Amino acid sequence: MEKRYINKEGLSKWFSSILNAGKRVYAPVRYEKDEKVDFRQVLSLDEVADDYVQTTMSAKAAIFPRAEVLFKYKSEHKGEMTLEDFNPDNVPETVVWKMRPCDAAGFISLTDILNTGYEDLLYKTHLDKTTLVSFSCAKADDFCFCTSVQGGPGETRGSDIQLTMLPDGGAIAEIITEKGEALMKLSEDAFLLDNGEDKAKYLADVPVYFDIETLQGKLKDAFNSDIWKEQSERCLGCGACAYVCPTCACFSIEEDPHGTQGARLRCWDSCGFKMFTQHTSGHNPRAKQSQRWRQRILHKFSYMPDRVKDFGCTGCGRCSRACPADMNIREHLSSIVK
Amino acid sequence: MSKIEEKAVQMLGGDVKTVLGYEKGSKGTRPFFCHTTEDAAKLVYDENASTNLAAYLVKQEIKDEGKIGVCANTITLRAIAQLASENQIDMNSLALFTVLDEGKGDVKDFASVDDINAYLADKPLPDSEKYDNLDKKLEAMTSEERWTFWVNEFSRCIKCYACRAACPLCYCTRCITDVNRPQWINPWPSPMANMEWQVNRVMHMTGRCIGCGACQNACPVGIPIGYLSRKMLVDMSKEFGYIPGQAMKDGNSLSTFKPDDQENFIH
Amino acid sequence: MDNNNEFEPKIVAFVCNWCTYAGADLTGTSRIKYATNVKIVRFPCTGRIDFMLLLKAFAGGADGIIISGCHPNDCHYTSGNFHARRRWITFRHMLEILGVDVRRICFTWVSAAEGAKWADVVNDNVANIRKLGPYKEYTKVAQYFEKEAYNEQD
Amino acid sequence: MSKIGVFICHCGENISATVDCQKVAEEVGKVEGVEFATDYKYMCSDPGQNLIKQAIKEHHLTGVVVGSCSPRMHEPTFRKTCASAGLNPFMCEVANLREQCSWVHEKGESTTEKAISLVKMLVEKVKKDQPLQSIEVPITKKALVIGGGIAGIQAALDIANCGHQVILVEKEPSIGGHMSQLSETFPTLDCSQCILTPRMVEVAQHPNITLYTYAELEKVEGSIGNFDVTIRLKAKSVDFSKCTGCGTCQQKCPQKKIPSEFNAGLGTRTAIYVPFPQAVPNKPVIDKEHCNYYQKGKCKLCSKVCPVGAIEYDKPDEFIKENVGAIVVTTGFNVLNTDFFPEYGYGKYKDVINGLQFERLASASGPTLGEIRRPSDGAIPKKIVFIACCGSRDPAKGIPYCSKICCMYTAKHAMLYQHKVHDGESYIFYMDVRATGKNYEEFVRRAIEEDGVKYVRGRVARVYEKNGKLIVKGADTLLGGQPVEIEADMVVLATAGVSNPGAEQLAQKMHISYDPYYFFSEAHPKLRPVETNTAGIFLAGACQSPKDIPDTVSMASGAAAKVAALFSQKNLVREPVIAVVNRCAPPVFSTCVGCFMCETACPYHAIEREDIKDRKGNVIKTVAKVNPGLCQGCGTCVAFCRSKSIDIQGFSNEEMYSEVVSLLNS
Repeated sequence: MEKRYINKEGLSKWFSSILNAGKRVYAPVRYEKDEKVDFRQVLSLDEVADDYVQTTMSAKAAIFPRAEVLFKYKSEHKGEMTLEDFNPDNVPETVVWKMRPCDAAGFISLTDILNTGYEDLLYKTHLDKTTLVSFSCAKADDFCFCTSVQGGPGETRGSDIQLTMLPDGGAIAEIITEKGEALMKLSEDAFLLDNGEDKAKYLADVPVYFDIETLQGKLKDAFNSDIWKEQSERCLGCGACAYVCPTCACFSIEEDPHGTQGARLRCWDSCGFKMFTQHTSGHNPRAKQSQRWRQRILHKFSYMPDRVKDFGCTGCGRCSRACPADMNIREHLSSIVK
Repeated sequence: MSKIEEKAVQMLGGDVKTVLGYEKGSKGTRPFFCHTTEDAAKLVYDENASTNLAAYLVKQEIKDEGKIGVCANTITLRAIAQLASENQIDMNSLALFTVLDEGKGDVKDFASVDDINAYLADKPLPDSEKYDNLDKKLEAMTSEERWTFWVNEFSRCIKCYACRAACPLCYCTRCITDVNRPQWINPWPSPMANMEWQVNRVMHMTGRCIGCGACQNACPVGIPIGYLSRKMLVDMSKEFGYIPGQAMKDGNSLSTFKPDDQENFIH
Repeated sequence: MDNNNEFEPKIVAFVCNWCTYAGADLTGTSRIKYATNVKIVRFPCTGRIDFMLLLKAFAGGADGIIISGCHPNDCHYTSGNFHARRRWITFRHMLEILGVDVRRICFTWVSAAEGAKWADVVNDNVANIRKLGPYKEYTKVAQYFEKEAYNEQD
Repeated sequence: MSKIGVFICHCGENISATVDCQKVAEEVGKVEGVEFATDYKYMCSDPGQNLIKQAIKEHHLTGVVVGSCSPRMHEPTFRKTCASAGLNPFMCEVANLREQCSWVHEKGESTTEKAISLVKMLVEKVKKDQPLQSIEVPITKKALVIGGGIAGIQAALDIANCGHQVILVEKEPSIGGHMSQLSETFPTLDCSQCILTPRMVEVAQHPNITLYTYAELEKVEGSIGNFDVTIRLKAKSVDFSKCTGCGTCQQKCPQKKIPSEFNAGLGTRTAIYVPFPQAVPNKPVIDKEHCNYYQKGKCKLCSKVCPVGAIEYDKPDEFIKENVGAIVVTTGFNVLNTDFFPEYGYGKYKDVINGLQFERLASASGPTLGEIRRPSDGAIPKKIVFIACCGSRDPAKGIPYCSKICCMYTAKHAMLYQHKVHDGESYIFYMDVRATGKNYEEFVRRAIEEDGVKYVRGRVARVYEKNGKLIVKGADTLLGGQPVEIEADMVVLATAGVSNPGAEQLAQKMHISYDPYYFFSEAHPKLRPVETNTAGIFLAGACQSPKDIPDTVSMASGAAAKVAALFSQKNLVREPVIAVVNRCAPPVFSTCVGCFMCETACPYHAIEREDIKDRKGNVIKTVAKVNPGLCQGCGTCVAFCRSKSIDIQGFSNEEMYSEVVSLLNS
């Protein structure tokens, strides 16, 4: 890993060179004054929002879109069908700018799910063509708990480049991967030598709320616990937590037919929905909200680490912020540990 | 012991298994299912208790648990009256009360829908200012501008259906979004599919919506969907002559008609 | 008014079986000519017409929609048209709030005896929609996945 | 997968003149799922139908689309064709290529294009069609006849004579209707009562007829085969089971000056009264409006004099419920209010009367015992003027239609007058003489030629009184509009026949349609003249439009034949185009959530509530259920159902959706 310093002008120059290189840039944008901040495609650095803790949505959609065409079909003559498969060449080079370290880490979990065993072409293409520029966190709120799930406000896992903003408007730049280096090279002269600033000085203080190993231990025997019902009683059963989550990867396959042509799509889905597990027969193995809540927690903190080593949670706290019923995951995990 | 705690303890001593109310949460108050007299101390009720608890009362899982005590705010009461008129709630399986003066006054019980309606008669719909401001803004727009505004708003929708889950009147066994023969509403979150979902939601609410704004408060991405149902509620109650937020006895404004309904748009 | 003269609008008519469909049959029996742009979908009653079908028609590329049934009090089913009328009052308002171009939806009553009126309704509508031009604003949004960068986030 | 056959009809040249039928067949043949497509000169002809049958068998078709004339025309034909070849008839759809395409467009590419997309639309519908089975509903073989005039009497007798039970409801105290008021009838001049009263008695004595007089229809529910009707029996204040009809009460009743309805206001009656001597039933009722007891609280004279103690005051109206399979509406007509013609002085001059009043004057049972005497002084009028078309054919003041009977009864009136007042002079002002029935023209000629009635073609402008005479001022248009002035002793207005007051409300109770003048509408003006658009409800007589006695009677027999035909079936077979509530696997059972919004929206009260129970009998949920006998298939509930749990067979959500989407995709 290489550490450099980039000043304010340099940042601006570098950003321009990224755009000039024809890359699509997603960055947090404030939707309207005093409203929510979310990732959108930007065309200048001025559009990028400042002074917020977290975007509502994670950066997940840049690589794993909300809905994506798997292939298209068309029948021009009776009985004949032509297919237009997913074409990786159509996926543009992308930079996700100013994501949080927890967002970048989320892609590790996503990659685990989507690329373990079978390599998901769509996901992999997007991932390969996307450079993740994370900004370390100078601010955190009560919903943040990255430090409890092996992350942190300056965590670099998952990022290609991480910037730590300095009071002079410049930043410490950590170039973590080759992809990151390539992005830096678009404007290498903007990157000055490391000025010796200590990153840790500028990071937010995120307390550790629970011990992850204790949690894992408790979860091993928790399947039949009453705690799931207790915790999930106020859950309304919407899908907000899954959709804002940087690691949730559930999807459904949908059809978009228009007469003799159409497309097959992959769309986000959520295990929080009752219909998610509904069988055609009428049977539903997870008919109750408590079962669905259990699935969510066990999947993220028990099944995933068992199968793919990583947790399905980066402690970003988005699900807690988004939940209309105030299902606070940090609080719930802490209460399991207790 | 607070009045609400006293009430809950008394109820739990009787045939009520659970008291649904509010507790302090990480974002103000939140819904709380109190099962034991020990937990009753956690119950709070104040002006921040804004969740519409009726959304829980239509869930089969909760109905199955038997008689439930409910510490209801005005919007919850409104919803319960409407739900009773739609055969979705059995008033006998509820022990309904509120605490007057935003939690500072006495405990008031409700035995029937008439009790509720009498209590609500002079209570205004909540958050009028918020909706009026948006209304002014949108009314000043041309039709095209409004279209652009809403397409933009709906482009943010992620189809999490928090609006549906939070709304006490969205209780269908099978939501129209889950109907796939035909697929009325495309299940993916595209601006058009999102708009179609909202049109359906709001049309399905017409004449039934009680204007609580739970849909909008639940929306994680902050789309002003509550405005849509609220605007329809206010305008259509003027058009068809019913009291906003009050349940109609014989059907609702969509399932009924008057022979002299306006015709000025019909050629 | 660029190419609007050559623009042939697609118009879908949702009509009830007893009045307007029969009226349109009478137009034919009377050999009154009208534009080919309008295609009729037959419903048992205007009360049967789901508002979603209107949205689906626009999404599918219809530039205009005609909805027609029996005059008030003439409904074969006594009150289907009253129910429909109330639904249209409501739905039309909904569309106005959203900024959908309600000028493209024509509600009318055409009885089984009004063959000539049906021809007028069709011709007037075709002229009217021709003036308004294709409903691009709607189809543009509907064809989300047809866009070149269909995987755009916004 | 679908194997659909497409058959494009040229209809001679009716379609092929502007639509390229061959191209339509070719293009539609390319559609996925279309197995066979062809065009033919006359699809509805025998060879055409055979073509369809053959194709169904040869290609194992699962659905058929015929592109031809309007489905309102030949859908039943082609569905039958398909059925005879073993294909479920509801898998056949008809695309309207004639009335809504070839006949309304010029020849050209766009016309053919439209034809193609219309056929493709139906192909997509057929793909979603489900085979349906006709619905059999049991029939209650009992008829209700509303109105006891000659139409009702005839219909009731005819149905009863077929062996079916009939309930006859009459709102007046006696049956008989307007016919009982008439003196003699054209064109034979036989006495109206002489031919009517035997029929009235027959009704009263018929074992299959239950007669309710002084009764009105309160409510109708249900549908063909099974109507639930509620009848209001107005309180008569007389116990008919005790009353012997001796008439003592009428003699003693102190209220004697009430204008008699039967005599059209020319005579009087008492408050407890029998409308006329030959009334059936011949027992009195108390007219509460005029009864001293009911109005002032004391009198009860009738009760005191009644030898059998039959008078019963203050009894409330009774309601009875009857289940009937068919209803015949024979509520008759009324005469136009003369307020429309202040210039004729009706109401102002006692000797200006209307036709119905003249009938009473000429009737042997009337107030003058059949002598023509002026109402003012009882003198025999020596000169009399009849004004025809009084309100009829007058869109400006009266009604635009022809009342049909006035020409004939006016001729009859003049003739009767001439027969009774041999030295009298009669004039008829007329617009046209419409005498189109059998022996009618001859009748009018007889009036003119044998009885010397003077016909003046022209309109009367004014009638006014001068020196005890009524001056009739008009013009003779045959003499170039020359002014005519006649000093008459009496003027008779042939006022227009109009619908009965309350006809609109009655129609709404029964869900039948009516025209702008509140005459009830027949289902088809030529081919279904005695049926209404509501199955199981039939019409006869002047409630449909003014008509004379022969027409009324034949229409009544026609309606009776329709009822008899209906009752001759074991079960009623109905088209399965009805709504159904879905059912699915447990634990859901039905996606219906039981909000019952459909219940409030249904115009036919066809939505019922059904409890779904577990094995122990505990109710799991209550869901909607459609009564197939009541549902008429309008589909209003379908559009209302939020969860799409109710759907209508034949116009289902999938079918309609596919049609719309197909139209726009092609």
